[in-house]
Amino acid sequence: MSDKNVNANIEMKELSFSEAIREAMVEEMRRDPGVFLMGEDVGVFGGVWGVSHDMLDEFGPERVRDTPISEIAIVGTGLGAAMVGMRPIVEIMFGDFLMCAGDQIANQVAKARFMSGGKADVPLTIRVTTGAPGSSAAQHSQSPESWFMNVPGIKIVTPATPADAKGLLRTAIRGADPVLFFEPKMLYADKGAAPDDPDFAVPFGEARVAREGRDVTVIAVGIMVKHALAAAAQLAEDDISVEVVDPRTLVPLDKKTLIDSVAKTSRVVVAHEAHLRSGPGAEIAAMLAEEAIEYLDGPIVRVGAKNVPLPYNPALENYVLPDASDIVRALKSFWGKA
Amino acid sequence: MSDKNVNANIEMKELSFSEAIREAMVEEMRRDPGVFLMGEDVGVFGGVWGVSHDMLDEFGPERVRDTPISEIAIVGTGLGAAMVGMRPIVEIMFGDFLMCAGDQIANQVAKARFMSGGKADVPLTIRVTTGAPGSSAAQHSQSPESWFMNVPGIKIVTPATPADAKGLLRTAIRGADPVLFFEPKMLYADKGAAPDDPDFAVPFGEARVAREGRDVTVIAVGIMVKHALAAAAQLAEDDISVEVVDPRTLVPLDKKTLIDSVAKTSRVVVAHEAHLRSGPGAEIAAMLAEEAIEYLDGPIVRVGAKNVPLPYNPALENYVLPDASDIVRALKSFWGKA
Amino acid sequence: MSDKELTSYSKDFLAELFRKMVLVREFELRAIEERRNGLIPGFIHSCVGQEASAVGATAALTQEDVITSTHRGHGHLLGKGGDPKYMMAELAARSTGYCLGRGGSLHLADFELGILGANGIVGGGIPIAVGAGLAFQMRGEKRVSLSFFGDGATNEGAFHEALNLAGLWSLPVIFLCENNLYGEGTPQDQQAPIADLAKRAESYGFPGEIVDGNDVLAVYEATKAAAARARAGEGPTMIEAKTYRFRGHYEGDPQIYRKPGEMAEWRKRDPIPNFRQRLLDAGLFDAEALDEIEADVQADLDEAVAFAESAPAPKPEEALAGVYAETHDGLIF
Amino acid sequence: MSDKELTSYSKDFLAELFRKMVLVREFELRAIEERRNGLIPGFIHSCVGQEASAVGATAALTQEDVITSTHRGHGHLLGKGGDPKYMMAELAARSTGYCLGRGGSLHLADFELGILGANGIVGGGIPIAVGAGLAFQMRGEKRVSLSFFGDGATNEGAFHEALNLAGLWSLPVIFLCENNLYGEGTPQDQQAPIADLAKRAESYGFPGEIVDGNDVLAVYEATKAAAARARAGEGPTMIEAKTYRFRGHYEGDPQIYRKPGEMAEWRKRDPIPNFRQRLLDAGLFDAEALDEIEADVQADLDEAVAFAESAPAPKPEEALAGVYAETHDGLIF
Ligand SMILES: Cc1ncc(C[n+]2csc(CCOP(=O)(O)OP(=O)(O)O)c2C)c(N)n1
Ligand SMILES: Cc1ncc(C[n+]2csc(CCOP(=O)(O)OP(=O)(O)O)c2C)c(N)n1
Ligand SMILES: [Mg+2]
Ligand SMILES: [Mg+2]
Repeated sequence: MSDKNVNANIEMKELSFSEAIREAMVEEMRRDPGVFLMGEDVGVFGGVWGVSHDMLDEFGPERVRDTPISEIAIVGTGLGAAMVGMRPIVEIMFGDFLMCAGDQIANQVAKARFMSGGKADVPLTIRVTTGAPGSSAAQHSQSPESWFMNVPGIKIVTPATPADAKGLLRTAIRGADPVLFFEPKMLYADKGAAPDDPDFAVPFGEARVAREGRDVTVIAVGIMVKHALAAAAQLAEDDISVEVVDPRTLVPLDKKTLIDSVAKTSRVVVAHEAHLRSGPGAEIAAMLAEEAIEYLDGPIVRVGAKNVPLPYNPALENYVLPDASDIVRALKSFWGKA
Repeated sequence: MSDKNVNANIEMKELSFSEAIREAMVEEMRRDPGVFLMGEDVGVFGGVWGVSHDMLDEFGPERVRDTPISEIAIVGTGLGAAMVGMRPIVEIMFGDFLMCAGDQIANQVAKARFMSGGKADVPLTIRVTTGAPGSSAAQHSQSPESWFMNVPGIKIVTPATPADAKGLLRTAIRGADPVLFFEPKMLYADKGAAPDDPDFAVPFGEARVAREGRDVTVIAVGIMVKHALAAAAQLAEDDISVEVVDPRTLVPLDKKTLIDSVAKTSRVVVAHEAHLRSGPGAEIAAMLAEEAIEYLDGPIVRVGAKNVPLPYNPALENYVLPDASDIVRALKSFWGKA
Repeated sequence: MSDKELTSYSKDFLAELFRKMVLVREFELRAIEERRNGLIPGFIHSCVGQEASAVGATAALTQEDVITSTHRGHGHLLGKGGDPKYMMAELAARSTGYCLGRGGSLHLADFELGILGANGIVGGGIPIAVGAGLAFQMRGEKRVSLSFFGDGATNEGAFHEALNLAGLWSLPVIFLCENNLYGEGTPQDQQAPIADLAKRAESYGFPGEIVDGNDVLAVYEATKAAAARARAGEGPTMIEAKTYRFRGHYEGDPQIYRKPGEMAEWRKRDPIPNFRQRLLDAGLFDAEALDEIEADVQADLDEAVAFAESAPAPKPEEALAGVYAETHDGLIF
Repeated sequence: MSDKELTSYSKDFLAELFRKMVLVREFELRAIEERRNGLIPGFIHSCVGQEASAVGATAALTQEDVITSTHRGHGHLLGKGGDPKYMMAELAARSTGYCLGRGGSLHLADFELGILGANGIVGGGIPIAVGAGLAFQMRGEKRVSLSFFGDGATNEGAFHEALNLAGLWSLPVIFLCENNLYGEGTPQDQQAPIADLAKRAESYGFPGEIVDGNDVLAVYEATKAAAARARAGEGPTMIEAKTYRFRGHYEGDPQIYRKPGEMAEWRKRDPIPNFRQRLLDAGLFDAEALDEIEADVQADLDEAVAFAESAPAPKPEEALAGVYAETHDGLIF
């Protein structure tokens, strides 16, 4: 399934994660006048992470809108505009600030379609940065991918590569459902190849096997895909063959690809940067414990941030955050080598 | 562990879940001038569910404060008052509205102690009603127990009986940590016995075995304890012995009692009224899949609301919500009788 | 308002205002009755007493304009052209209702009529209305977005952020605050330190105006002027309609919180008999004509109730439909 | 303010204002330097240029009074008596810092000094300050709570709800808005449709006052009057201090958003040299005396940096401490 969307005839182009997101936005804005970007400092400043740099020049202040510091209004007006036919992309600068707009997301955006008997289209994309950029402490470092997973009605997307960032963002923008789109800050500079096709899109609900393996599966979310691949390379030296699966979207979740992998390897580690308790891995592990337990040859091991607010001190922060070595340790635990 | 806190010499008193909560508040307010209650319509109206009826008469408008419709301010001022030595109890009328104050809860209340190097005491109790009262639709029926479980720093309490409601609320009020205290609306009228002791308190982190059993464990949260007991009674007729465990607090979670029960029965169902995806059961199931998988003789089955906003129509609502029959079905599935 | 002014309106228009106010009042009373009869399963927050603001404001809008409404929204919907049949069917939780029985009173919506939804969250609809106004401005459409909300809602963060943004961007939005002096059981003067909430508009750089919320023409005129400003690109207006609700916050509310004498005073200002009297006094209608309108409304409501009663109940499994546009082969549920 | 007025203050007081402003400025510059040197791992939002509002406002408070601060909070903390040693150690992420190295610049707090915390969430501290004020009122204490925040924060829902509650309950709270004309890279006039944010206080039934935020005595006097009102039970005050930040939003900010000429204009109004000149002009101090104060500050900062440098780094496992008062035998982690 991993390469299903990459046609061999399509030319590839090298670009960074950040450029991939920008390109998806720019291409869709060129194509559809209903698409626009709105958020704090997305215009003149080009986004605090530079993702929307120079978009103001091309599209002007009508379509690249700097907003006041008003997260409720940012999300709520995005919803209203979407309901009358626009396709807004709104940006929440740090995932940590999502809860400022929590009610609009959970009670309005996610439920508008259902409450209206399926009638409201809500083509709203909420772009959110996620993850710890280092010594940014407890309110600028969180990975809130699971915060709205309990709320039916909103799709949750967690790209891990430039190609997926571009292809998934396009699907989000063109879709008719609201999407929370999580961009790991620490991946922005990472480069990769993506199809150079203005219609390239990655469908929701199709996990990607990022590396095939035999002995153990790592289901990794967002930036942890990178760490999982590093861990897999390390275990290859011990002749342990690790399969790395990237769900790409948490809602909808491609259970089949996850279960198939576990059925093959019979061992699984679930990894994300979010805190362990009730992080995205809780749902993934619970799903596997319900639907794939017969394939399992050992515990479902989770790797994630310890259940402590993110500390400012780098040593403490490293201790709290997961990385490749934590995945290595979790993987080796299956062979008693932890 | 179930009766650990109920001393045989202490007289018991019959009271409703709602009265139990009221009594805990009243007794603590008599005892400690720092305790006060604040929320929308808690005073003159006595709370929309009547829980704080007549408290205004006893304590006056200084200590039973009707607030504007301002959830951010309700929680945020509760925090500020707690930081300078008060012990506020604040009420959020419906759990659905928690996200209106989402940032104060997740970024301020939960993190104040840690961010200050452990120095801030935050003796703040946030009382929240939870659960579907029937045909109240998508914004007045949710069970948001898991919405803040991913956020370290706040304790999450889910009483299921009048005695626990009283004893856990006392612990919350007297404690130095912030607490989200979930009160199932549909339990308010239920009666039960509680120790008639002004210091009766139920510690956090001690699950209660609500019914002992041999063959299968139901871990049930909040109102589902009642349904689980009904299901257990039903299965007893088929000679299946069901153990019902009530975690009482989701944070901290008494893993040991849960694991011990599963070790004994080797089968487990996790039940809550919250939506299934990333509900409290996701964390409980994931914990068991990590720490108790070797005891398990079958999948970890979750019972909860389907992943659909709560519908207004009663038939649809019943279809979405879990009840005793869903637990029965889940339990029987272990013996192929579902 | 003098009778001379009354004659400056067309008879049809005045009759329509009267009919709609009667429709709103009688719809509410019928819904309350049908709730008692068991046809309606959920709570009802009736707007009895507040018909003039609902009808007056919506009368100033076109079908292309949009509104967001509240938990007390039946009047707003009927004003905007909502069909009592589909509304009653929705209250009765039928699949012929506006929301296929999934939303109920709190979530009534009809996008074709520009009704973006009632709302169960106090203040929740205000930013949504601003977003619609933003879309209209961006697309160069001369449409207006109007948000209804109560006095209590003006203390929510959503109110503040939404009005600020609308003022900043000069959006074509009307903020219509129905100040009925209470939010549930708490009087307005215990919710905010100012009584004239229209004043809050000054914080957002646009005008705020107070009108007699029980005078349908006063509300109509104020809204018409605000809509004209909005269409002319002059930005938002806040209108505070001073009014009163005659029934409980919800049906069943013991209403222990009312100030003595207050209800009797406001009863004298009941928008419907007063407007009826004005129409009679001005000699524009005779009593029979108005009686006939009232009878027509009753007939419409009989039809609405019959429509609701006869509608099939939705099948339980239908609950899974309509959460998303695409359900991805059931991966989501 | 005339020199005659200047002489109505005690020399010690004026010297202290001068010393604190210099301390704030030099602390910021030193912190920036130490960040470049690698001692400080995290971001710094310096308040260079805004020393007068921080120092003037806190000078009007007692130690029993409390403040909430912001991401740009070093000046507020130093004003309220924060010790540069513990602050520098915190910025350096050491266990001798105010927050044991866990909070950093964004979360600096000292409850003994009444500093309830800086804040990483714009507007997040405002309701907290109101809560402290509520406690003081309930306990009959004559203490005041002051919340610092920026112009950008006045567009957050938290601002609105907090001010409304404080006004409603006449709480002893001072809302001190440092309007530095920008929120990150977005000018204030693109964030709100009004320039004088103090006006917003009218929505909440209490006075809002504008002061020259670069005049330490003007800010002091306004805050003193507001504190007196608060202590007298007369409720809150909002003070808008018009000021300007001389450096980037954070260190490293390219500052492409500045309007031409603006910086040069504001440089002329630099609060520190201007106040120094006034002290000299009034003949109250000679240059040597002021130089000496400046040298003392440098010595304090040398000590602070040395203290930070020499402090032990916390052990990684310490991250697990201090999340809760009770950890329930590790059940929580
Ligand atoms: C965010 C939120 N908080 C609280 C409530 C509960 N609630 C429903 S209606 C209401 C009163 C609303 O008062 P107002 O805005 O004046 O409208 P009115 O009911 O008077 O029409 C309250 C508190 C809610 N639905 N949403
Ligand atoms: C809720 C929230 N939204 C956005 C941010 C990002 N942010 C940090 S500082 C800032 C600008 C704040 O402007 P202002 O209140 O004027 O304070 P100043 O930086 O000018 O001192 C922004 C947008 C944040 N920290 N919190
Ligand atoms: Mg009202
Ligand atoms: Mg600013």
